[in-house]
Amino acid sequence: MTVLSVENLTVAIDDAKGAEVVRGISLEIAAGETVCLVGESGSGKSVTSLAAMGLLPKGSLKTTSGRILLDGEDLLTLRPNELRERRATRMSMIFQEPMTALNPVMKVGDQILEVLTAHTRMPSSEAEAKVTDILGQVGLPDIERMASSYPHQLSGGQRQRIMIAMALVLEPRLLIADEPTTALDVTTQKQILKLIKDLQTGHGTAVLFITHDMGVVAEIADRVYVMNQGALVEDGPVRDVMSNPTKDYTRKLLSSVPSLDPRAPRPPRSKKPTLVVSDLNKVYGGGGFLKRGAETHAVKDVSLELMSGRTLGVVGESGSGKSTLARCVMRMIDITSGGVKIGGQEIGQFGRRAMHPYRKRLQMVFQDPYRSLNPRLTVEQSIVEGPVNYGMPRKEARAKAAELLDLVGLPTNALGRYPHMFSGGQRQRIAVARALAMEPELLVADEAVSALDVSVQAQVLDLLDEIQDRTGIAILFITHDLRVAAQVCDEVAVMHRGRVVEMGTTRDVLGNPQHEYTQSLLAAAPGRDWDFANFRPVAA
Amino acid sequence: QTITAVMHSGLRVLDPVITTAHITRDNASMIFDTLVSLNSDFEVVPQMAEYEVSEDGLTYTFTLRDGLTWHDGGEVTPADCIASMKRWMERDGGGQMIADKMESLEATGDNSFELVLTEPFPYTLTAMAKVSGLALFMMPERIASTPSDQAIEELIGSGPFKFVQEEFQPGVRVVFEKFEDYVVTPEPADWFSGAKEVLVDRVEWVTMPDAQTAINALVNGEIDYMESVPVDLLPLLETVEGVETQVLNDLGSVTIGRMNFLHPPFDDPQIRRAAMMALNQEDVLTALIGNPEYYQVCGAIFGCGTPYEFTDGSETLTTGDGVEQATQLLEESDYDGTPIVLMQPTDVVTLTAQPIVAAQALRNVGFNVDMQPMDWQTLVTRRASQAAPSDGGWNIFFTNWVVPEVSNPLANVMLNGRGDEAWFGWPTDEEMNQMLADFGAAEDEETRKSLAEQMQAHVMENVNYVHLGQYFSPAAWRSDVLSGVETAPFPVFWGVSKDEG
Amino acid sequence: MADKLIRGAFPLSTGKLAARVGFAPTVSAIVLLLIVLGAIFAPYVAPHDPIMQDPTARLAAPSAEYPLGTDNYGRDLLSRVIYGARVSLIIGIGATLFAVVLGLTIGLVSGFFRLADAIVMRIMDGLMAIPSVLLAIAIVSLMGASIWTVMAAITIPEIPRVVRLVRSIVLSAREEPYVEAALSLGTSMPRILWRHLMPNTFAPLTVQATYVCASAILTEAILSFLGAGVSTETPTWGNIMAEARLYFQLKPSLILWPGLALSLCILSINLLGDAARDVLDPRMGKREA
Amino acid sequence: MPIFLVRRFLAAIPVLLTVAVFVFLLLRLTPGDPAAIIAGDMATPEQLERIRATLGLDQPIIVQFGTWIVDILRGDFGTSLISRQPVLNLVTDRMWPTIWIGLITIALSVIIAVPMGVLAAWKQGSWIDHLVMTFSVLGFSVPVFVTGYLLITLFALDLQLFPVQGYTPPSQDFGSFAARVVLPSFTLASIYIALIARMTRASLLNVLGEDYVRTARAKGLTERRVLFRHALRNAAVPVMTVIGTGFALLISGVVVTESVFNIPGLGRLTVDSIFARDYPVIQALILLTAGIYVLVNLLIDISYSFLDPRIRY
Ligand SMILES: Nc1ncnc2c1ncn2[C@@H]1O[C@H](COP(=O)(O)OP(=O)(O)OP(=O)(O)O)[C@@H](O)[C@H]1O
Ligand SMILES: Nc1ncnc2c1ncn2[C@@H]1O[C@H](COP(=O)(O)OP(=O)(O)OP(=O)(O)O)[C@@H](O)[C@H]1O
Ligand SMILES: [Mg+2]
Ligand SMILES: [Mg+2]
Ligand code: NI
Repeated sequence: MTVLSVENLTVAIDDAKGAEVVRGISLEIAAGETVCLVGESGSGKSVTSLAAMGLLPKGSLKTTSGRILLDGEDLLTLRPNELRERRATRMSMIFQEPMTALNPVMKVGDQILEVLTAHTRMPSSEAEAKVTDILGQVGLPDIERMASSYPHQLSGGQRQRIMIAMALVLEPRLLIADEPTTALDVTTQKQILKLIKDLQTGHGTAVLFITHDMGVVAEIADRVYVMNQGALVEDGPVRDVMSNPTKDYTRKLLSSVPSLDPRAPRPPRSKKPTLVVSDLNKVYGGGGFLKRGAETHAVKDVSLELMSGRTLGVVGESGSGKSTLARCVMRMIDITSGGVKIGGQEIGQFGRRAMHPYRKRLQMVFQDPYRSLNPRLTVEQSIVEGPVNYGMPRKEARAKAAELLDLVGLPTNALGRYPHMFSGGQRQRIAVARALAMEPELLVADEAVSALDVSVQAQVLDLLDEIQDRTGIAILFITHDLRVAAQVCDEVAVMHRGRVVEMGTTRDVLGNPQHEYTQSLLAAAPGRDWDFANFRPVAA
Repeated sequence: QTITAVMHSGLRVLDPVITTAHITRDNASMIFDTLVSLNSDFEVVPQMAEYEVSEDGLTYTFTLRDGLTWHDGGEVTPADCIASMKRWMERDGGGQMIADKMESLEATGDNSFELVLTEPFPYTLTAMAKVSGLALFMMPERIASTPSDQAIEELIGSGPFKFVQEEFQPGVRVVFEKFEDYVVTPEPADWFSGAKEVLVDRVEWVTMPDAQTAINALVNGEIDYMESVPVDLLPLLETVEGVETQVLNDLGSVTIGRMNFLHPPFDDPQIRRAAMMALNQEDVLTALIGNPEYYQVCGAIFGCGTPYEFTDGSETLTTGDGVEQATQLLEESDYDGTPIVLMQPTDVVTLTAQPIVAAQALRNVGFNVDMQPMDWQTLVTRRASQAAPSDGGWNIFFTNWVVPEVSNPLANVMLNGRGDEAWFGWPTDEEMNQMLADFGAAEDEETRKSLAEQMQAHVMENVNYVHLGQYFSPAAWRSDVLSGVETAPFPVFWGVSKDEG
Repeated sequence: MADKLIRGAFPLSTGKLAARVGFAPTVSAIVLLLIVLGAIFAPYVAPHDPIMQDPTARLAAPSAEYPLGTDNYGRDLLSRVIYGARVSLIIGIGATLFAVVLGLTIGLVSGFFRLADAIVMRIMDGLMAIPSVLLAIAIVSLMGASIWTVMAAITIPEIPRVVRLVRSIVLSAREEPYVEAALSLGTSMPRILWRHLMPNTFAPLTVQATYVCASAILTEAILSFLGAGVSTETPTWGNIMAEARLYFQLKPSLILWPGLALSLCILSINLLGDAARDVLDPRMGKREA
Repeated sequence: MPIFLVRRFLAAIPVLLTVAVFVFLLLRLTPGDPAAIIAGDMATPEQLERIRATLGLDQPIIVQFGTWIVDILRGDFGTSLISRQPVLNLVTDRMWPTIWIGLITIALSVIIAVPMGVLAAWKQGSWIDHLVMTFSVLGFSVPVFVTGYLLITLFALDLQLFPVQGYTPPSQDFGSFAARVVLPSFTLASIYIALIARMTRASLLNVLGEDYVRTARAKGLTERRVLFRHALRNAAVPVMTVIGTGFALLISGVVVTESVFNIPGLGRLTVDSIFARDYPVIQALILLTAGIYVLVNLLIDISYSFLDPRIRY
């Protein structure tokens, strides 16, 4: 039985030009079915779902044609009041960001209760009982305390459960989940996915699940729709699409998904290690006049070694201290104890001035391609800044910048342009070029590809690989994505609560994890048993 | 019954011997009484005491009237009066002159005392009866024995009103209650003399920083009396029923300019004369007052309508045709174009116009004027500075006096020519000093008049100060409830009754 | 999501500048321009010398000679209003410049150097805690009233507000990855301040500056009202009004015209400020989903 | 929380000390001799010297400052140079009118401005929005005294609804008190309303773009509930901040309003004292207003943690 049926939906920007963002989409979801909507960033997934909920931002987007039928009733013809009545009772939505989707100044219990008071005439005792019941169903422990907590007192996973409870408390026929797990770490993600699945089977809800993570699709979908640039590319039962994609776009998308199969370690270029970290500790907080903040021991007794020409991956869940480690190595922050050696020189205790000559030997590529380039400087200005700081004549630096742009695969006319004129992937390349302009011995990449689409991600990873081949640079590669780590790292160190719990060649660690934590990480990686690039299940 | 009156400024300083501020004097005259008083013919008449002057003019005997009591119940004794006089003599100019010639001041009985001088000083009684500046008010001995440079703490007098200390808010509100035991003199009330009969229970003085607000309050019947209404605003009250406006202080005030005799260019009498000739009263008064009914072009430095009204030498001021002469005088002088520092107070409404008009007039004849705006207190501080104008001194400023303060040569501080001891501007003028001494010693009015006339001519010649004319501020009151409001050089509330219609 | 980031990070880049600048700001700009031109060319525009007194025409009604009538000194009101724009604008713009330049410098330095921060901010808190008008009266009445003291008096209390604004921006911009990147490129501190942090403050400062400018012109009026303003020899809108307040009921035009000029000017400045905010900071503009 | 309070109170000390030093220096290093004021027109230089000595003005400035601070710590704010009254009495006497007017103004402003701002934000771009914004910009553009005069002419003189001026303590006659505070409060509120309405609008617009507002809508809540229960409280912190910093504006406005409406409050006392060079009073008053400002902002800081549970000190 069809719950939601979208027919020929077109959404356009609400201005004079009226550029179309979503073009003629049709899709259908039956009761009890999970349908995944995939596609790269900006392809129109969210817009489609918002249109269904009638939540398109007023004044910027509008539906121009098509029908959205919920149980046969056209939502687009309903008056605002009627549409509001349908929300939460007949259709619900969960958003991507569990951190911001809940009202920070209201207790979460009340936020769920509010759904009931808005749509039913339930007596309050009954409503409260129902809240307790749904909180139990989403598997939250210590329900009393949870209900009277504010969102900031809960973890990301817990918040996302609250969102799910809120969406399902009135047992709607349709649940739309827009990237509900992207912001969570893999272990939590796994739990949430399972929860949705369970609830769905229990209530017979139709689920429209939006994601760009093919692993998740492989895990949960019954059917899948693939979108690209506002249009539907392909759809069908999930196995069919994954094993036998008919469209080029789908093939490209699938083959960009990195494989979990670890790469073979490459031989080091020299005997001497580029980077040696020994017994490094970093404690945040404490101190301060009249203010004694809580201390966080973010990095505990970490020791690492990295040879030139090799890549060392650091993996681990959020908050495990990966970025802190990177910043200690970069000497962006003072280290609490331990040593950091670059090319044999101990720099752990250097002050700002002493550090200056060593800065050029270490460079970093940051996670966020949108914020790591100063929006007010041209690409050229950004790239020449470092060399000029170290005394290179401006003219020479410019020539070098042009060369580097060529190296990272951007046209030289990009030099005079500003960062906002580039896509995320291009910007990340510019960031790489900027780092390389210093001719560093060590490149630290902190989640350098996490913000990028799979297809773009693949390009940047290829670039790094190529540069490493050419220059023999050592790379400290920080990621939470095991698939990426498996593809680019010779060795990996697994971090958990500030400690390195397991370290070795990628093949050993990922292929045959010894530590319990590593094992759980691997077990949680979605789509583990599908080899996307080759359109087939992983050979056992 | 309570009369609510808006006075010209807020009362802050209570001690009438410490400051010359008019509001302090006004306040004191409600609370304190005087030994002798001035009537509207400028005659000295007995008030608290009858007096006798001996033939040789050396002994003054005062006999207190019966039954005088202080507000705290005590009896008024000669000792109280002697202490009050002594304290006053330390501060007041006229008092100091008496003190210089004083042989003794002693009680001669339960209700009489005697002032004995070493040489005759006919001005004595006039000085004691004066109504302006530091007037001679009687206080109980314990209060009057406060050192004269320290303010008294208590206001206990024997006057018609009691001061209500608890309700006093400095600068905002003063409350008086009728003093039931006040002994009313038999003579009818006339200025400050005679029967000060209180016909209401309370008088409240409130201060309103904004004249506009005060007028609106009067129109709305929220207040009963307004001491001085800006002349320009009179039309607002003209059409209001039940409000009467009239000049009560019919002697009025004078406005003057004073130059600094210590520093160039005004150390040169010729340049001072040039400056004076550049000015003309009509322009100043029009800007200051506007309506000609409320000002009087008057060349007499002792004021028009006073016994010493002489106008010698004041033609350029009154006719305004001295500009050419002034220009020529200045050209012939050694004036080198140094800017003259003209101090302009910005926060006193009655003093803002003079500098502005004067500046234009002085520029007209070739002076280079550096007009420096400042608030009145800065001006007061700065005018005491004898430094060169370029080092924080000054060249010229303007101020106002009520006529009684200038009408008597001995009371007129601007005539004093004793250099550093003189009033700000510090002229050294032996000739004038001599005339003043002669005036004080003169036995008969004829001599005094001729001396006053010489002084007038001398001031015009030497430009001790520039007399810029006389003006009158009208008072306004609710004539529908108040009756008995009479003219006097400062506001009096005795004899006024309120009919709570 | 990606789109939101772009728009947040590149406020100046949106092509909506033209669309956002609507009718009101355009009119404001024109009004302001007229006022400024009037002030600059006052000697050519004004029919009379603004300080020339005509005792025979005191408080005159509007006539061909005196288009808006005269004040209580017989000075031409129209000329005074035109010349008044000069001082009012000089004070407004001067106070703004001083406040912005000083505030920017102090704010940048104290935002970046923790050591200076504690001390500077205490002092700024102290300055901020003193009510501006009181401070201004105190300064003016103590130092004497001239355009410069009035300007200084108005500027001083505004500085801490600018400092706070700049500092808060620096504190957040300091955490931007591109600042870290610059650090790792070996860029020196002063250069980071100058090149990477300062530009971030421009947009909010523009808005703040319009506010400072408007409030400086208003404060000048209040100071004149309280008798602590510039001498009436030099007309300013504030002292024209303050002098005329006695005639509020009798001859309201005396207060009306300078008041109108003042309000129009401040209104325009405020509207331009709002427009600047809408253009410079898209988050304040159109609502986003 | 108590620790936070203690810390905040301690942090106020250097602020007030800065104010103290600043005010003291400002008063002492600039011209204006209180002795000349006390002595009056006829004073001789010797008399002046004597008065200066009794006032302690002949001492080195450091000594004067030290004496002053020590006295204040003992609760002694000195004696007015002019009226010879203890400063503390003067101030407590004049405090209540100002406090009442201030409180009423704030209450009035919040009651009027917040709904205005909400309406404007909700109807963003509509004529209501434009109207509200025009009104608030106007509130900024008209000098307080002009507003005051206009209100008097209109409501007191023409319509005869309220008295023109004056102040009655509420304990004495509440009716008269109420009638007399209306116009001054509205006069003062005109700036404040403008400020708060603008901030409410801006802050609410920000919040309306937040994810949780979308969530609230997705829950099918009515617009009203979305606005008032979800958006407004989240928008409250910047609004509170503006109420706090706007307090300085209020104090400035009070000075003028008290003159126009003849209210015997602190504002007038301050202006009078400055013009009279009544040093002990000026010092005490500026310190007091600074203290009140700091206190108000402290209270507002504390209110943050009630408005937003994420803010914990
Ligand atoms: N409020 C808006 N105004 C104008 N354009 C918008 C708006 N929201 C989204 N778009 C545009 O619509 C297109 C589709 O956006 P949408 O958010 O649906 O992408 P998505 O597939 O959800 O991407 P992601 O994976 O990054 O969430 C994009 O090009 C985007 O720029
Ligand atoms: N500046 C800081 N001050 C205090 N604590 C900090 C600071 N930066 C990070 N932390 C804490 O240190 C711990 C490690 O943080 P870190 O950023 O290194 O984690 P991460 O592994 O990079 O996580 P993610 O994958 O989310 O980026 C966390 O508990 C974090 O809250
Ligand atoms: Mg999306
Ligand atoms: Mg990190
Ligand atoms: Ni007087």
